[in-house]
Amino acid sequence: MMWPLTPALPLELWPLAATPAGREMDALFLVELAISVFMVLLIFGTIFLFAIKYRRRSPLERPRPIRGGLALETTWSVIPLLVFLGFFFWGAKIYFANAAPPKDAMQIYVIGKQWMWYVQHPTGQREINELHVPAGRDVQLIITSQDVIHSFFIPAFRIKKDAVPGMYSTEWFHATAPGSYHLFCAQYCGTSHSGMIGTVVVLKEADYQQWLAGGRGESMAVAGGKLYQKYGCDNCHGRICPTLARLYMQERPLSDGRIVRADEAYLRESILDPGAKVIAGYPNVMPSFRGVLSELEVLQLIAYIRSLGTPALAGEGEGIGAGQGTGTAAGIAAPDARTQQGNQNAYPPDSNPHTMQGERSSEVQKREGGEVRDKQ
Amino acid sequence: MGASIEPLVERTTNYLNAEHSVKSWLLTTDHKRIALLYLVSITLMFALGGVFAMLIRIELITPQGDLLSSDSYNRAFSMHGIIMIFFFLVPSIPATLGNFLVPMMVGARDLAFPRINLLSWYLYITAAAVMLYVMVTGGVDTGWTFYAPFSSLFSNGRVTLTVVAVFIAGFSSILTGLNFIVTIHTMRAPGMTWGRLPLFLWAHYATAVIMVLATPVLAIAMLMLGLEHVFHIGIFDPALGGDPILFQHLFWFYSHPAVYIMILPGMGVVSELIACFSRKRIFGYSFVAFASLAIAILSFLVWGHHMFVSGQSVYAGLVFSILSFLVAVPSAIKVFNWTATMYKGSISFDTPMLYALGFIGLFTMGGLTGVMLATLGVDVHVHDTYFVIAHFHYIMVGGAVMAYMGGLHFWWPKISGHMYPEIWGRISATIIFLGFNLTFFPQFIAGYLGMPRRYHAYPPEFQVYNVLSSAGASILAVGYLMPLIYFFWSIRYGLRAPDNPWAATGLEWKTASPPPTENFEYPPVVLEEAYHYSDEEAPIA
Amino acid sequence: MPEAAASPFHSRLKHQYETLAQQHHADTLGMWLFLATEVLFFGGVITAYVLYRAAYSTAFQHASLTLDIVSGTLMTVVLLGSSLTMAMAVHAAQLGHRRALAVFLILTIVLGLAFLGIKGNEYYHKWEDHHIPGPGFVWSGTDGRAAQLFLYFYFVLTGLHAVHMIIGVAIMGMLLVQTALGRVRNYVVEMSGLYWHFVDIVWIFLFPLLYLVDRHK
Amino acid sequence: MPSTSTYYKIFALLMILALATTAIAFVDLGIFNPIVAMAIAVTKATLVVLFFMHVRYEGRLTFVFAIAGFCWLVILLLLISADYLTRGWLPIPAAIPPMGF
Repeated sequence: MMWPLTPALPLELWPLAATPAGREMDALFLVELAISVFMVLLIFGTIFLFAIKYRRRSPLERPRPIRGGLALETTWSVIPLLVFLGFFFWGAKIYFANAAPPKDAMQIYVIGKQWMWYVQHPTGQREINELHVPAGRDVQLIITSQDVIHSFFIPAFRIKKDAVPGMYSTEWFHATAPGSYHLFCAQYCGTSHSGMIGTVVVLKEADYQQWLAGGRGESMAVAGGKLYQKYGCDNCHGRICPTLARLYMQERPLSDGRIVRADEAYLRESILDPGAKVIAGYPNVMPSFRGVLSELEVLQLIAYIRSLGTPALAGEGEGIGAGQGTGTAAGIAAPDARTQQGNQNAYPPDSNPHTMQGERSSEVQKREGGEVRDKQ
Repeated sequence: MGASIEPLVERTTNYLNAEHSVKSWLLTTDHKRIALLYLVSITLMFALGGVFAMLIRIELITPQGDLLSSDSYNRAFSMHGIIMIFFFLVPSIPATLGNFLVPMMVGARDLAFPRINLLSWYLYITAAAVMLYVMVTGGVDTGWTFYAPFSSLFSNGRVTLTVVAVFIAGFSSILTGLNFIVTIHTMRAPGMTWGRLPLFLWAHYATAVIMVLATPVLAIAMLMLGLEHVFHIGIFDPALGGDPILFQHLFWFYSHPAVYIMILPGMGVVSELIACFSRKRIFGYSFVAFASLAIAILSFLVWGHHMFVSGQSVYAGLVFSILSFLVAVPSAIKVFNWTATMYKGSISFDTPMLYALGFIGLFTMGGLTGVMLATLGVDVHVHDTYFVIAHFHYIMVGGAVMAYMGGLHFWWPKISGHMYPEIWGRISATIIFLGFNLTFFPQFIAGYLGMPRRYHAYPPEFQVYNVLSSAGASILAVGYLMPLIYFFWSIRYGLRAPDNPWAATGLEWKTASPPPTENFEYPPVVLEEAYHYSDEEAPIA
Repeated sequence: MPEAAASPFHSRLKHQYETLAQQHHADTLGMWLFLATEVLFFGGVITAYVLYRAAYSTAFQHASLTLDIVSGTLMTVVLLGSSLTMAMAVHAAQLGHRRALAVFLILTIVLGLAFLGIKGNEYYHKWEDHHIPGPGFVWSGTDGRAAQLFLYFYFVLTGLHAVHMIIGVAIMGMLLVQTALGRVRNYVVEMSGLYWHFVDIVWIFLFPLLYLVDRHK
Repeated sequence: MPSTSTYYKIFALLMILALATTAIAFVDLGIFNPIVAMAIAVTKATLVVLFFMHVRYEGRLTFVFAIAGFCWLVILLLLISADYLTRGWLPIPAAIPPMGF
């Protein structure tokens, strides 16, 4: 295995931080480190001092007992507690900034599979164990797994998120320094866990455009459209089944009276487990595609449905966020979570500009064909 | 004249020489003999876990995976973790020193349920036998954390039997804890009020609470994991609508408190050692005692800090993070009080005290790095890296094992009736302290640089730290072998131990070394508080 | 304990205790602690069940309807009855009424076996309906996946409970033999009683959790 | 020590509650159906614990031991719900929790 990495210092003590968020995390860590070193020196120093000063000089010594005092005990309980609270708030701030990607971040899909990382750009590029991203832009990774739990870890960006089967988790970064960085799987995933590594390449905008122009596959939406044809979905959808046009993010009543919003979660569930939530007035006739479609193909189908548009803006709030407390939790949670929740603007009608670009170059098919699935 | 000295040597029958048959050992209900049975069995398991640790360290000297295949390496670290956690650390201090000392310290003839105590050892042995069978028939490659769906549906190791072994070991632990709680509640000698209990007992009481209330959740999680592995139906498989993260919740509901099962008894031991070798009452006795209980209770509320990047809700992350900071406070209180106990004391540096001082230092470092790990933003980076490995080895090895070794030296005269060679004790304690730091400190740096845990091969820039670590591990191994040798040596050649070689307080020192079968010739009565090293009145600070 | 002294089955003082009261206190506390671990043992599965029921509420309701509420209620009644006979058995042991003790133990065993019989019948019907989770699982409704989860919980929870019942019946059998031989100790009856009542309490929770999911719909 | 008539009274009460819980399950109380069912179950369990299991006649310590398991179960339930209940709160584009409500 090649390790195409950084200038090999003989003894590296501090890892490079290639993102502003990473540098802020470093700052917090350094503050904690400084306080910890101070505490360790204090404790070691005191023990050392006492050990020498009060060493036993005669076997008959019987020192006077000293009782603890409430004031002293309170002092050394409360001061650490306050320091810890400081750590907590600072750490929580970084954590929440880390958890919520900016709305306009470019979205890249990452699928973990024993034992490789499969990366799909919305514009069609596919990579294995490599991730090319532009410097100076917000990039959101949408991460899932085809088999066991993996963890997508880029030390230089100070980010890590588990890839959990059946779940789309997310992490994001804003890389500023072009270069190559390690990519690790951090969650133990079986035999070649330590081989599930790769490289994140941060390119200058111009280089990135050049890279984009290189090996481009068909866009996710186009690939999804092909799957839609291949599996004959249009035999039913639009006829006896609900039409998919402008379905994404629509609110629809279910046969049991509940209302469901056709977000990614619902679309995914309806592809893999169609009977679970059937829209009112339609028969439950769709077969399950679990085991038929790979995780990648599910993503492509969702991208296709997203490319068919969203309903007209209807900014009505709804209930999910309504019960949310505005105490400490929401206070730290970046910009008013509740408004966003009810606000369809989080998903502007054509939320994915890359989709359209990609359709122009559907001829590239040579890297096509679900590498992810083949190895099953 | 020579004839009159003779009876002094074998002056009474004690628990060791009361009976000699194999049956008298294997069917004994004497808590002291059961403690020795445990001592022998956990030492064997410790050696076994140590062998796996050496395999890991030798493999990691070079960045390439050259010594072991990746499957063998995965089995090596899984077996290391499972054996060290479930078969060494969890029973270590409670089942040996705790078993030996809890009844003596409360002034009782035995634990409340002697036969259940023996059953607990047999369960342990059964579990260990199953684990050994797993080892010789191919091992298991799940890691000690058994995360679903890898363990349940993808692993090709002997998951089922391992799960059975952990399940049985869990019940052994439950029975030990149950025995301690009931004994401390009901069997205290006249005058032994709660305010006079040695801190060793407070710590064991807190430990027992965790053992009794957390372990069953591990048992049921293991059971459901086993069902999923055997029948391929279960509740952690996302393809069946399950949530793999639920397994992590149930697992850590036990396994985080379990960390305190390992460290709390160590804190109890250190409280005894610091008091004895400073000849001082523990500073802030009641704060240290209640800190143990606070830790036991808070330890149940923090498990989610193992799951900050797992996909758990970020709001749950907030809750678990702040609670994790809270549990650090009682630990800090203990460290400060131990240090303050030495103030104006009469400090001697016998081997147990060296271990106790090492404990305070290493536990402080482990605890402070634990605070960093509880910090949400920082944990995202260092989670599942060698930083975490270093952190918990500072707590488990630097803390729990140091305390265990210290306690073993301190009570060895009482247990065996012989003194260990003091000079060798000090040498080995120093070697262990140095070897430990050389082994694990470099791992903090490697971890922050980003080296993930459980890696069979790694990028070459981490090699420096791994070589240092492996070098340290070999020193550590020498340090651990020395006590093993001189303890055996002392049984035959060591000086006869007096009843109270350290001039310590505590009921266990008021009886013979080794003690008679029912501990005391006359039922003891307690008239003074713990650590009554001086008759002078203590001024109120 | 005054009643201990009054009974012909009073306990012997074991060597580690000073008094019978101390011994009785220790036994009681030990048994209750054991039951506390049992609460968390069942609690782990029940927690998982509650989470899945909230996530798949409709499917769990549909699947719950396939359980036979008549046999469920009957089992509840039978088990509560056995708790009464068990309490009476403990009472008889404390008073030293050997014949009454034997009668109540037999009644408890009979009711326990009746419970297990009804349970077995239920399992048999599940098997006939292909409602056993696994490859042979057949579901006519829409959400087979979640229904299978419900039935998984049904079998794990009631299965664990049934294992506890079988152990309980075995303990009662042993007590009966000891009673017949005149060697029974009343504290053993008491402790076994605590265990039996606990198993009853588990069922008190399992019944509404499994059988009564939105029955009205 | 309770008398036998106490046992019979408690048993009668348990029977009434057992039949009541089945009957109430068929009445639509909306969100209160599970709450009422659990409340009745807790009542029944309490009766068994206090009378059949003699906790009412034992010391306070037995009482503490008897409820300890339930308290810890509540801890487990509460803190696990802290995860599941809040999984959808933070709006993250395209994120899907595996299970949340």
